[in-house]
Amino acid sequence: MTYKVIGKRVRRVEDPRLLTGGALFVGDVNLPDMLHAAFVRSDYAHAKIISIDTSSAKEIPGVVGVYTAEDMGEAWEPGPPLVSPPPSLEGVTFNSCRQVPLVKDKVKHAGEIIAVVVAESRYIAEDAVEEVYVDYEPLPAVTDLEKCLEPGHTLVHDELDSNLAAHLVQNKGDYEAAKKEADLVIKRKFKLDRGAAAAMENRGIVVDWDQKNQHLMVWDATQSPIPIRNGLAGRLGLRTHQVRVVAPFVGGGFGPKIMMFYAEEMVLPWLTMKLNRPVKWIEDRKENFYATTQEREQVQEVEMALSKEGRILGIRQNIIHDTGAYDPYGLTIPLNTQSHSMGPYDIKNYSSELSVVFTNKIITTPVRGAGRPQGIYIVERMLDIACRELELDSRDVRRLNFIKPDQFPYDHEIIDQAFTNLVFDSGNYQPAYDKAIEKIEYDKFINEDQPRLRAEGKYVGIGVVPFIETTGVGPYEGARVAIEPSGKISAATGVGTQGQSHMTSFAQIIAEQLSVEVEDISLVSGDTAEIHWGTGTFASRGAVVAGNAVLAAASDVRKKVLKLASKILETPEDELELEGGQVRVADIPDKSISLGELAVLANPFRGAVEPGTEPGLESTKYFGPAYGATAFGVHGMILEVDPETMMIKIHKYVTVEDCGTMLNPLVVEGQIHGGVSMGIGNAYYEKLHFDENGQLQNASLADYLIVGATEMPHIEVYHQNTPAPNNKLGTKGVGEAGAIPVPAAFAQALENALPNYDLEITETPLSPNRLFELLYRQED
Amino acid sequence: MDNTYELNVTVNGTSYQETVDPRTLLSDFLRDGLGLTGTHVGCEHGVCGACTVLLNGEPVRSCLIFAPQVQGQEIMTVEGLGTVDDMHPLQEAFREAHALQCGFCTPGILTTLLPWLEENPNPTEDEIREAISGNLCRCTGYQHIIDAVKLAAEQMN
Amino acid sequence: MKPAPFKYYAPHSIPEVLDLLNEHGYDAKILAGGQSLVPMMNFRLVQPAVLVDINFIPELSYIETHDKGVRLGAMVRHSQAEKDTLIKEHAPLIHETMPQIATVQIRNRGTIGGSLAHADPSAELVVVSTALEAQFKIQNQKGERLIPASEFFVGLLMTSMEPEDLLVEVQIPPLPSGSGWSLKEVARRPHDFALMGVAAILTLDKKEICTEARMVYLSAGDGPISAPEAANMLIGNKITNELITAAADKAAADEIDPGSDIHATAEFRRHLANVLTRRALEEALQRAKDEK
Amino acid sequence: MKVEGEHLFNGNQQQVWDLFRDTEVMAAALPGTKKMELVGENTYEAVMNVRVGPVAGEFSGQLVISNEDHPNSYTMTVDGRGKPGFLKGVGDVVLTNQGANQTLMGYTGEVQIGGKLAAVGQRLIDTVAKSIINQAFETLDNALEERGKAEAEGRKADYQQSSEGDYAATVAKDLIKNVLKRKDSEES
Repeated sequence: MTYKVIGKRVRRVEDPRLLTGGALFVGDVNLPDMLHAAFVRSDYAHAKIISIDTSSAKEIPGVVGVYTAEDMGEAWEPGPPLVSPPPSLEGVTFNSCRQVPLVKDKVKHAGEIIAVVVAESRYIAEDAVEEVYVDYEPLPAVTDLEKCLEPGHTLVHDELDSNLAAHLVQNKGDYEAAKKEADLVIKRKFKLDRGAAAAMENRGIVVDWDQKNQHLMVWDATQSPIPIRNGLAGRLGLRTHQVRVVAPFVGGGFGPKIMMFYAEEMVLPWLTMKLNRPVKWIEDRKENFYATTQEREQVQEVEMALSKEGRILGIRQNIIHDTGAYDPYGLTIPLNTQSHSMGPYDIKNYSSELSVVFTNKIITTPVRGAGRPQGIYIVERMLDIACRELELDSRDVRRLNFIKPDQFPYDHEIIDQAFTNLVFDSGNYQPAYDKAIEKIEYDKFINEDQPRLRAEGKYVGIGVVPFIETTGVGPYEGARVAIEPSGKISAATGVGTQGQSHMTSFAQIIAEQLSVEVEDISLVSGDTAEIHWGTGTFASRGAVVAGNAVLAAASDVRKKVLKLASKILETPEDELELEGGQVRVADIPDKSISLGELAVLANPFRGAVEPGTEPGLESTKYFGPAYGATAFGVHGMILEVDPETMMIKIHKYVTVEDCGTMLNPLVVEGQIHGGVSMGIGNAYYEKLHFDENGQLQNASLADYLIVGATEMPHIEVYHQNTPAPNNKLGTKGVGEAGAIPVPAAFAQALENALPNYDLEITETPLSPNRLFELLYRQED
Repeated sequence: MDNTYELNVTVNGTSYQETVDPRTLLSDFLRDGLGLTGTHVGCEHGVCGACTVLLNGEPVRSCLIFAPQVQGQEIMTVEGLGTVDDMHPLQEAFREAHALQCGFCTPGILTTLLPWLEENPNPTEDEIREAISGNLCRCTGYQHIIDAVKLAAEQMN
Repeated sequence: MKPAPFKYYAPHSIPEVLDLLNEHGYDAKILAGGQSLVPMMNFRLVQPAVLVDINFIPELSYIETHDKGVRLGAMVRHSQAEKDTLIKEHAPLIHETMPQIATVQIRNRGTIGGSLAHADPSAELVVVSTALEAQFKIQNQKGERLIPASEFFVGLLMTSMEPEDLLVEVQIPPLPSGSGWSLKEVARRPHDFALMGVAAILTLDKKEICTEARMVYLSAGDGPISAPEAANMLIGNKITNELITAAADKAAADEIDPGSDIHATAEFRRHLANVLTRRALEEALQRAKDEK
Repeated sequence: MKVEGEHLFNGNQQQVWDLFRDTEVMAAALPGTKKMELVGENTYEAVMNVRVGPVAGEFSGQLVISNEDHPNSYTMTVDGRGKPGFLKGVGDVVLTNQGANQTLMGYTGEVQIGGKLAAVGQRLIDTVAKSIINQAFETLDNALEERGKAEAEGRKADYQQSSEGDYAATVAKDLIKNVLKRKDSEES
């Protein structure tokens, strides 16, 4: 390929519209005659509904209707099971309880929808919401992950005989045997609490049923437009061609915008078809805390067996994972936790029991990291604790245990989130780890800086944590690439954008194949009218799965170009070259033809295309990997803590990332920066506080603390490239990487900063208040 | 309640006369009333900064102001800053440094920075962090935004 | 999150405001900067039937010297006070407080009078004005009166103003010569409501004997909380580290009455109060000495 | 949320007991009570308009007295709902004679708060609870005194519903006390 643009720091083609206020977000869609919806949500986490009085709400001028589950009649139907495990999986208990559009009998979490108001304006709709009177019979709330499994405990789902949503045991080797060999066995209990994705754009959906064309138009701030289209068609008894779902610019996803179906996504299409008018609902920030899925809540008991040299002989783990009130997302998060609980280490014996429980809290589905941070947190914390007991340098112990380059592909002999064997495709861990140690100047810090600063009364500490990230899972994605008569390229893929720069990095792949400028390529992502098949943007898979589909389609178009050009220029294909939108004969520059002219010739108006050839210079291809690509990284931080005020300042932050081939380093760095900011939130700022009655106590950005510019350190990003062997581009995902190791590195640094407090951290997120309790509990 | 208000206001240099319900938030008036949807709404309680606009040249939260309160005054939104073909140096710098990902918080950050950069032509990193501390961004970790502001400062001098 | 309906008035003079307040009593709420009120209205926690917008009364935005101190019209915006040179010179504690209040977008809109009348126990101005023994000029149809800060703040979000009263001016008396001051607070993020904070003022005589001491705490009860007994431990003495520690212990243990919330237990708040009192007194003492 | 504390009343145990069981008094004691009536044995229905500065909300609900051990202790259950959310509380009240015509009231209880109030008003709740309790005791003290007077003068007692103003005044007093204390000591 003469023209190289993959791997260049190309500035984004999507930016001018976003920077001038010209990009379309769902909230910007305003249609003539449009109605506005607002929802009546339960104040109670768990309660029987005795009666709903909508009469006075209906009286309010401007209110078009107020509807409850009863009004939906036949259309009332729970959401689909999104990813429940295949029956083929042995020894798995799974009780599928799916979320409902409007609650019929019993509310199962605060914020669940009881009724919907439709009015001429959002203001009026919210007036009416306050006039809907619901009579509840409050029930005790199920909130404690451990207690909720005790016999006789209140049930979230009365049809089940316990609050157990799922149960599964994964074994590798023989942990009990390994334990007998061990010189040291440590056991700890971990508490990992809830956080919110808190994308700056809340969710939203605008629906418009066209009676005459029998067509449903949907604008949805979703990460998965195609499955939404398919699901809606099914629910509404329509053909897929009767439903078009557009995910325009989406203001951040981070996981929860994958979830389907949200109750609102089930209710609004029903409303527009019933009322024959467009209907709009934009989630407000308070609803976002009550209605949008969350993550990370687990309680774990972990045992680690080691030799006196620090070799990890085995890990035993008992995970209780909170799925919230329903479990549409199956086992994805906890399976990821298991997949990451052995970290980047060669561990022969692993035994993990997983119990997923229902609680009267908001549903949990993947949030940037999706179970991975919990796995990395426990294995890295256990290693730090073990190293203290064995009086070994934790750096040597990590190096000793890393999976070695010649061990790849490394089969972990357990199943991953895709229900296939967990196999690490490739990796080269120690050089990246050593690079991080070098860049953060570990030895200088320990030998010079820390003693000096401590003498000045400053409490500074260092933490360095390696991690893996399973990325690029299937099933598949597709892409369409076409050369237009203008010579410009149009392309489409099903993975929408929530900021991942698809319109640029995918264009780079095409540009390289067809030797055109990135600006000449217009890529549509997230419009079901442009491509029929696909799943969505999640699990750090865009660059891997969609990226390689784009490559396949583009190189196929290149083939078609060369084939046609060789016929027209009467020159063998291998003597042709593409450059600047032209196909030329290698050594005869003026013997050439433009891509545009070729596109016209490929679509004749008279005559016939040759048998066996398709019209147009266009191709649609799909890519589905056998198993994912495993990325690797190391994060290190130096922080200072004031043990009087519990205030923290991170002075230095270093990351080394190995995500294989980088399509656009600028974009990769941006992804890492953002991930780290969420990780710092998960470490010290962001916690959703539920009380024992299932009431969320900080449903606002004033009390749920997203990390701001003043809390963020400057981040140094370094790269290592171990290309993924199982895809042509060699890409591995990086979207979630930044968030994964931060709480573990933070805990290590904090303990290192406060040696004289015998501080052992086994929970995240921490907070000044919690740190105060940990440091001063002895004195109480 | 029958309760309307005759509002005269200048937005991005154009003067408008609109009848509004007094409780209409300025953010909603700009977006739905005038179709200037570049101003985004992220929290409606004055924390996230996405809805920041310039009121008589000063950055304010448009979700914490009622439309009638801008009677006879001047508003500037991101739409007034530059166009796709003719972007403001600050916008160019944001593109150059990849200072936006999803782009939802970006308009509020641009409007916050515009007057600030005029008062602080040579800002340090810490000053920039403080300057945007009233604007939340979930995508960038702020670092590329800081790079962009430094770049813009150079180019605007 | 849209506010409930209300009747909106935008009077252009103080008498018009007073008429409206008289007419509507408890149903009316004054809209100054609105940076605390409007969020509560958007959450529909506050649903006033009538809003009286005083943003169109220019004569409430002055800053003047006033027997060696300063006086501020109620509608002076935070950012205006922040940049004002008279305040920097005559009320340095206020000057130093301003940038610590919320964010630039809020300070550009929020007003001094609005913040004080809102009487949030976590608000810096509420505490600082109490420490400075500010006077509040109140007007109603019957006339005007001055209320000292110590009698102005009477409870959570409550002042001793009656519904028909309008706060028109804040008077900040000067600090006696030989005074040092400090405002110390701890917040999760710089612009969040502080978990704990203290404004401290110390006055020393020629022999560096403490003649006056005031400590007032934020987020420490249902209003600005003073620590007179701790202050008395300092008054009449040459201030030593031991004395500072003792005063801090006293104030934190016996004089404040903090509540617990998701961000901090009462116990943590007392701990912080102790630490911050020490730090504030040390800084105030240094400044008082430098004054000489 | 836990609520507990104690309060010393100037009256004998029987008087204090009667005070608590007087609907009219309870109505006066609970801030902003618009209506309070006995609807069944030991069951009251109440409508309260709680106001904390600009934050105001109407709650309606039931108050039930149970486990009566006259005149020593009883259990009070409150279940109120309104637009700002809901409030559910169970508390035990214990009266002990302190002699010299004084009675100590001890109370411990658990209050659940839900809805808007809990979700976004969290920062205020603890202080609001304290304020309301202070306010109630202030009123009860006055009511007890008024009862005594009325009895002596053989007239019907006339209770003052505590308004924001009164409440403000009571808190003001405490604050002023602090200030005065300091002023005194300065002079001394």
